[in-house]
Amino acid sequence: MSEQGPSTVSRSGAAGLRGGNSGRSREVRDSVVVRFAGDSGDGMQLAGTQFTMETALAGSDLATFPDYPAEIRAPAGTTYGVSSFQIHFGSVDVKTAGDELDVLVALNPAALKVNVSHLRIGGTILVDTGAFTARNLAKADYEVSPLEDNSLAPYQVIPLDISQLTRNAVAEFGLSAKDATRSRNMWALGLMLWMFDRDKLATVEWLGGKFAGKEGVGEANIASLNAGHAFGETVEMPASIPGYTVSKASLEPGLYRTVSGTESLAWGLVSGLRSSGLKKLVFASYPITPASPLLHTMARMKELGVVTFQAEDEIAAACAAIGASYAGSLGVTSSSGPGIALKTEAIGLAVATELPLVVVSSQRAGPSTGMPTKTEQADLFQAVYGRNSDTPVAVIAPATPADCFHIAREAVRLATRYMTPVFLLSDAYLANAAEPWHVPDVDSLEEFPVSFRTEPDGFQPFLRDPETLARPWAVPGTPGLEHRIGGIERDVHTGHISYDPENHAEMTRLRLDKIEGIARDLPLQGVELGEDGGSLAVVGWGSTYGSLYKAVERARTKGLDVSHIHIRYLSPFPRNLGELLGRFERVLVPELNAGQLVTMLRSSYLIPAEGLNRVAGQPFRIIDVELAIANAL
Amino acid sequence: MSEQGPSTVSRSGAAGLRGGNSGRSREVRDSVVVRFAGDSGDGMQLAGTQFTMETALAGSDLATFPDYPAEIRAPAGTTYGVSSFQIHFGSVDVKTAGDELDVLVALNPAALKVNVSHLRIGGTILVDTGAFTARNLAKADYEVSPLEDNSLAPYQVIPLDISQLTRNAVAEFGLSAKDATRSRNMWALGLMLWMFDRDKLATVEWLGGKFAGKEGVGEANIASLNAGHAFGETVEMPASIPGYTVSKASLEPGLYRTVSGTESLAWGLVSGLRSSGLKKLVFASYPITPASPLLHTMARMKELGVVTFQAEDEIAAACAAIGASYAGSLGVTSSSGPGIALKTEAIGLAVATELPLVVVSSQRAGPSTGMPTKTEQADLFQAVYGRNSDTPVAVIAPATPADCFHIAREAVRLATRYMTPVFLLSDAYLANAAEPWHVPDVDSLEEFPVSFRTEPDGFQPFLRDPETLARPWAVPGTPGLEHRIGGIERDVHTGHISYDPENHAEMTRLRLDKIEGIARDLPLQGVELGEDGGSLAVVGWGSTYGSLYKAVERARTKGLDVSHIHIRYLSPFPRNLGELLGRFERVLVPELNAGQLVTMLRSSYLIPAEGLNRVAGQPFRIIDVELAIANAL
Amino acid sequence: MEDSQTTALKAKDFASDQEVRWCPGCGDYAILKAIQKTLADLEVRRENTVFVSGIGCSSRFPYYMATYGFHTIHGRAPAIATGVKLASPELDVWVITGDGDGLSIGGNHLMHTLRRNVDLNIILFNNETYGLTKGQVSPTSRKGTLSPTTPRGSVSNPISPAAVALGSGGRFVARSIDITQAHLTEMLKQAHRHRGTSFVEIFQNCIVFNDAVFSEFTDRAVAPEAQVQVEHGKPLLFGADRKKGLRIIHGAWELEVVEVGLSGVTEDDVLVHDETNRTLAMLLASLEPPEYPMAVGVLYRDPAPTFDSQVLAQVESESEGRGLEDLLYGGRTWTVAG
Amino acid sequence: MEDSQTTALKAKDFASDQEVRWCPGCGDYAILKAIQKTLADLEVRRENTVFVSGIGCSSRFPYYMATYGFHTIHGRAPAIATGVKLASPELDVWVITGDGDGLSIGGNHLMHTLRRNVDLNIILFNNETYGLTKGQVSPTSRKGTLSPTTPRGSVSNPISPAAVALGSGGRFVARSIDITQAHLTEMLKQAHRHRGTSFVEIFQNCIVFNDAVFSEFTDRAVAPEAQVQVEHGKPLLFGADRKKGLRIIHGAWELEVVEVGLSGVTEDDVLVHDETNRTLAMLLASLEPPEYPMAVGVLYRDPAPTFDSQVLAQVESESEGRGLEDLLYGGRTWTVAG
Ligand SMILES: Cc1ncc(C[n+]2csc(CCOP(=O)(O)OP(=O)(O)O)c2C)c(N)n1
Ligand SMILES: Cc1ncc(C[n+]2csc(CCOP(=O)(O)OP(=O)(O)O)c2C)c(N)n1
Ligand code: SF4
Ligand code: SF4
Ligand SMILES: [Mg+2]
Ligand SMILES: [Mg+2]
Repeated sequence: MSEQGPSTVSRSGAAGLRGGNSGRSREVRDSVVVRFAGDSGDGMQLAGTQFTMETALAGSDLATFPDYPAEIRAPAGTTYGVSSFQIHFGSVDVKTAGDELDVLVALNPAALKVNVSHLRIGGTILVDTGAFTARNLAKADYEVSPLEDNSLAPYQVIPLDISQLTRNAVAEFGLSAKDATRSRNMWALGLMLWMFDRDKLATVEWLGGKFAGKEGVGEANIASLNAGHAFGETVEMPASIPGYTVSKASLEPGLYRTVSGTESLAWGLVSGLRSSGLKKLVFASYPITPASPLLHTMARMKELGVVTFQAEDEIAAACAAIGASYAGSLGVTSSSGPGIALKTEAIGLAVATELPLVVVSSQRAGPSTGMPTKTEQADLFQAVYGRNSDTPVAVIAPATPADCFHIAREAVRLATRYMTPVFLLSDAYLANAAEPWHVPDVDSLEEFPVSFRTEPDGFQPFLRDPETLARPWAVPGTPGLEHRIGGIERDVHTGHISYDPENHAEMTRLRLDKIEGIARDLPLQGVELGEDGGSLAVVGWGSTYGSLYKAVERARTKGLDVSHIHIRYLSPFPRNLGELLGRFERVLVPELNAGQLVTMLRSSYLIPAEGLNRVAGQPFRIIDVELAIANAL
Repeated sequence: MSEQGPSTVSRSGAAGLRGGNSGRSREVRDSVVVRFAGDSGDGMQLAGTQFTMETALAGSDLATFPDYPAEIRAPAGTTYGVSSFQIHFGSVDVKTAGDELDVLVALNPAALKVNVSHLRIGGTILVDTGAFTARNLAKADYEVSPLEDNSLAPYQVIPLDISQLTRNAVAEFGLSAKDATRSRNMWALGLMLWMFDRDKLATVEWLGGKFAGKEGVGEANIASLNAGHAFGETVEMPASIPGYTVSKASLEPGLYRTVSGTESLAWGLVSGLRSSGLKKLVFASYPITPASPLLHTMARMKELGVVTFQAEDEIAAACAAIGASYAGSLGVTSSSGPGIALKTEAIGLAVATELPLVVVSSQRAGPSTGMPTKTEQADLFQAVYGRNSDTPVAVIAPATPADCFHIAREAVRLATRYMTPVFLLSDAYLANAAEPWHVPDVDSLEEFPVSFRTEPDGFQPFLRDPETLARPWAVPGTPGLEHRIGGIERDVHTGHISYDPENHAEMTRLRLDKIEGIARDLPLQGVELGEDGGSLAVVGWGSTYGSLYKAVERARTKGLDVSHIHIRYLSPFPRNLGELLGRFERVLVPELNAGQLVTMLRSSYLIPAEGLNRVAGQPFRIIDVELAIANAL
Repeated sequence: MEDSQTTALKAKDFASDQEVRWCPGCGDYAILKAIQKTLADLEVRRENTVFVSGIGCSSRFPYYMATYGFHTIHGRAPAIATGVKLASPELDVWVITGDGDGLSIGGNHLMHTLRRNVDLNIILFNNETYGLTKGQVSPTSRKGTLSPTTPRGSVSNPISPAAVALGSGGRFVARSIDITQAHLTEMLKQAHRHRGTSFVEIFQNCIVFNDAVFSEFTDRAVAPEAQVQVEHGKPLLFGADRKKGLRIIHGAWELEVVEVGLSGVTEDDVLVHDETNRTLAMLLASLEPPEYPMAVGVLYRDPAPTFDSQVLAQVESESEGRGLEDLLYGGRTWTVAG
Repeated sequence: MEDSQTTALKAKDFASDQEVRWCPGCGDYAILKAIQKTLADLEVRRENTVFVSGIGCSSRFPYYMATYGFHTIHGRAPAIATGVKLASPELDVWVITGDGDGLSIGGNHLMHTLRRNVDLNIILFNNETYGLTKGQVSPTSRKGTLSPTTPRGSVSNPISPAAVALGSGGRFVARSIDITQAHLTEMLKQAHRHRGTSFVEIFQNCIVFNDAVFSEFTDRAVAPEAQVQVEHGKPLLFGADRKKGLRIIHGAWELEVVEVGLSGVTEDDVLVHDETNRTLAMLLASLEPPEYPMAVGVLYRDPAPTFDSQVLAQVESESEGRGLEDLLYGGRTWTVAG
């Protein structure tokens, strides 16, 4: 309904039967957006993840996005302590976590207060009346309870004392009232699973495992899950609240799993390592939000040839990665804006000495510390232009959580093939968002084996491969290839220090040509949706993919002549990009920054591209892009 | 002659008489380029500086450029140990140190080898045959002495045993042969002063002071200076080598001095400090070529309210400057490419907290360590785009050594008026080059007094001046204004931490508007030479001013329709720039980089500006630009 | 904004209007309380007091003070505070940092600030973890520590903040504990009184990511036996009945724990603390439970001229010197006649 | 490129084809000679030896060696070398740095590398100045030093490289002098033999910007009286006739110079060097002429497991673990039927 609006069907037996034994009717929905919201301590992320799992198993397409409070552990009951998990699932292909909520689960007043504005008119709210105590209302700055005044009139409210219902359900396990109430997230999950006709077996099984050993806790959670489900199943639900049916999405056959951008990025790096034939990946980093999860994930992949190094700062991390590449491993370093800023001098050294290096930049809202947990796309200039001197690097960006896998492999391929640093631009949204991923057959993935120089005869450290312009990778330990490299300008062949003006001019040109030459090695820029020419092209990059795609899709269903182009290769651009954009009358460039890609497109192709810029630390809402499209046409 | 070619005049009595008592004739020249070259130890910089002084006093316009060896103290006699000093002076206005040499003074074989290629055909070479020993020839990799083979045929060679002549001249002072020979730089200087009909009193006086106390040394130097001069005066000079007359330049009346870019930049900062009314300037830096001389100069200005701080690294230097500005002083930090890279995170903090900060970036050839002593203009992108997030700053660049004074004052004015970091882009050329400077009357300089906030009523740290959008400067120590600032996004008024999406959007916009708004406060972009519209605009920035001006001047004398536009304000651009450039059919942008300003002009104004890019660590030669102009028309 | 103060201020007058947002139960609350009390007791003026911090849970500190405050960037607070002092030496400048902020990314600035002896009060909250980024190991985390970045245990040797401060030439080095309010407040006062860089390490409990790492010597039950409170000129005695003491192992360069009364040990055998002896301070800083008690108090104090005072002395001594005119019009100039 | 080696190499075989470009008379030449000789004596293989340096005159060093060499960026050599070791622990990695490179901008990396105990040989050329940038003060420059940035004299207290290394937990800390070839070569060999971070401070004369700063104890004439060559297990004797010695001032934590034979002092009173005692090493590092002799030799040595070996042990211990497939296909997946 979030996208196509409701479409009730006759309460046919079939539909009725699918609704389980209750004999109650179910409305059919193409897609639904549900948000679980409560206090940081209420286990909303857990409930959300389980709902996601069951939904995936039920064959829906989906997209999820968690939202944590900025504070480590904010006081209970406060608005800034609210934690939520949003899932958008459906039979149609789902590309974003959704603009508007259809269902909001609010386990305390603060959760209601913070989230109700995102609920569509007519949407459903499940509240735990047991948590609407005077104290909690006060903490959320409610004068009167929203359940008593008329403020929730536009919505369908399901007020249930979930706390009490949970305690009843787990009475037998003799837990303290406090511990008993803990599992109310499972009660709410149970009800939601019933409401959307999802199974609960995987969750039951998982709970068993998770709390194994913890006396009674596992059972209690399972009991309250069942109770919540049963509550819907039985007639206890107000008839005004029907169950829903969201039929399977038509996903292409194969093995699937839900992945966050962080996971698929980590796996992509390791997969790239294998395809390169290199033995070891040295991942050197320094913790920073939202980049840390990647470091944590890599730290658990030691058995795949990954060595992680938590350095004393970002400079040391970048330097250690460079040292590792110099010694023949794949050096990778990862950070976010302020930390990337610190790495720029070292990256300049990698450009000068022409060593492979993957730099993962997880963008967040800035400037300076900014809003560390919020997403933004404003570090493109930093990646492309942010160094002293003419210091070109390759810059690429994944479009979706699953896409991170492929783009991470590309980063490894380009860094090793061209002996150059490669920036991979992720962001806070991609890092945390998740979606189903069609797991590839790893053996069928393209290989791009690296060959170290070993032959002493005719070896010169800067004698280049005529095709790629890459210099040979001569690794310490190789007899007969002893040589010196450094940051002072190098002779175009021997690599010895050279202050010769013409040599410097030539080296500068070669460094630029090498990076520009990568374009020959890149897929041509395609069109995601629509024709490859016409009235309007909506051109984006990075994590805005879903919103842009959906906005263009909707505009096209309204008959507008608009296409979606999404750029994954930002430096160099795909070689047909200018010509492709030239076939559109207008070019609109939505970005979560003040206008960076649009600036690059204007200078590169002299086209009057216009920006649609939103810098609020949040993803685009589909509707905003949709409106901009309408205005542009 | 370097610019207009020779123009011999009849040996009229008058001219003859001006030539002093020798009765020899003198040829008239509009302008001449002389280079003193020798070993690092030979005192060429000293001879050059004195020649410059006498030339200035004689009323010529001039431009000088020293060239030191990269190594600290290279072994004597080697080609990479050669030190030289070039001066271009004339009656016409002189804007560069000159493309070609008219006269080369070579005190050893290495100096000849390195420099002869810069001499114009027919030019004059003064060599000290006494230094052309087998050993020195070998050190310079000469098989046979260039004085014996025919290799110097295209030039007029004056072979003199200056070493011996010097020893003779100073015999009376009883110095060791070694010490005696030391003053041959003064002998050569004496001869040059005679050759160009310069006085030598100032030098005599200065030598007296310099070596005061040093028994005999001062006298010896004066004696050899006189000897060299007398040598020309008397008939001992081969008649084929006439003296020259370079008549006065028509400089506007006033007090003059020769200044290097480093000096006038330092004085401009201090003058700006005074005009701002601030008490103290805290100059925090870390040594790096070619930025160190500015730090050294500032360290000698304590009595003018300057506190210098040599920090442990560039990050600490930038941070100390920010801390000083926070506390109500003018914070200035200075470095070069790699060091500026390290400062970028801190500069982001200054943008976020909106504190005044002047960042002097002395550009050098890169990437990475590059060629530290060589000049380049490739750090424009770094200044404009080189930070994470949307983090706008003001960027300005002086065009000539003397211009540094004015631009440094502008940096102070803009930083304090708009509460923002201001980048001042200098380079290795500007730092070392010198030219005559019409010293202004410091009291007549525009004042731009700063006013600190003191009134507690209605004080909000981020409540802005409606005109400039600057926030108030509320300095610790002020009662009632206690407040907190930081790098986390701030509420648009109170400055308290705010994660509100719309607040972030508004603050981002305000930060951009504030910087863009500076354009209203800038002079309109003028045209240096030529009409304000037509076939071709040659658009430059920074230290290329002289070469571009001269190239356009020459092209125009050839009747070509070309104008020279030189941009001092690079971010924001002057508000009429786009419209001005729009009036030209073609725009050529010569830069000592791979194309940075040209990229900014293309994206800003969508004009097909073309680059003329030379990245060789050297200034443009006028002729190169001249040819590019010819090709463009 | 707080209004300019008229009468003497109470601790609460140093609290800003901002809601304190550390995790419930975090040791930072106690430190905040202690510092607010200290400032009140010292009767300092809010407008002359500045708190400069880096990034971390600990570095959120300035937002909660009603003084001037600057929450800067990770690890750089000492450098920024140095700039503040060069601009306004009369200000009372406190630096708040953490074990990650001050010793990992910021270690070099800390070292050089101490070596220069800039007149700052540097308070390092040591919780042996990166709290704000959710519990990775820090330079003070012990070997074997399990964390998101060290799932199989940290292999690096930790450094001791106090030892680093001493090694960098720090001239006031003290230690205290978040929960010992009286002692902590006293240490803060002494730090404030000292001219030059005063360095105070505070053992702070991160209840969420590193709960009870210090319980070995902070738990009320064991504290008397597991802590030795050092005081200049007083014997290094500890224990509930103050019968335990530290004695020099003669000839060697080590300390041993002795029981006064046992095997002929008298109080005179117990070493007397000399806060001006850096070698002793180093040894005390290196003592660790269970073998030794943890040393708290002023380990070292030996004032010397401050960096800021010396720098500004050079400036003032010249201030009657040349003016801008002398500079521009003086030296080698010439005049072009009109 | 040099050809792979077959027979034993001589010192000259470790010299690259590049012309050495330090100032004539620079102490760096002697150090270059000593290192080339050391490598020859140790019979190491060129291809397994890597020199990593930062920026400075000293850091030009790698260009003059016929081994692998990486001239990196200012202050970061230890971090880059750490990466080299994590990639190839079998390589023999030397870090060449200066007092500015290693202690000013690079101080933090040096400290953390030492604390981690990465298996590197770090050689710091201490000339108490920034040579390459023309003579500004460095962190080791003494108070009062006149330089382009301190025209009225430096006001900062210097730090001692050896002391910093010890304070950072370094487990091999030695000292030598550019002109004492035999001693220097010996120290380099010992450093090479030690597993973990070996730190060697070399007093190096910058003839151009800081000539003779060390003459007080390096001049041939005074050397015997002004230097004490420490050796484990040997008494700390010095002086031309080895009649001077260092003795503990009992009870205190200090050393005094005594004359053996005078006023009843016997050799037994002279302290015997114990290179495993960090406190003693600290004291020795802090001795300075004229009052005391300058201590050279191995001040401290106490090996421990290296960072690289421990990190890689964790990796290997898991290497028989899951493959990429297990990761991708394992866990919570589902299948969409065709
Ligand atoms: C340049 C930079 N790198 C990394 C970070 C992320 N970061 C913020 S706080 C922190 C560590 C804080 O640890 P500590 O100083 O001990 O403070 P605590 O939270 O433990 O009080 C890190 C790594 C950052 N904000 N900026
Ligand atoms: C980031 C950066 N900052 C500053 C410099 C300039 N710089 C080069 S070497 C050096 C100091 C070298 O001193 P030291 O390490 O003692 O070496 P020395 O020349 O004395 O042997 C400095 C400041 C640089 N190259 N890079
Ligand atoms: S994470 Fe730890 S240090 Fe940070 S606020 Fe919470 S308890 Fe305190
Ligand atoms: S400047 Fe000093 S350190 Fe550098 S090469 Fe010359 S003498 Fe050696
Ligand atoms: Mg901490
Ligand atoms: Mg040095």
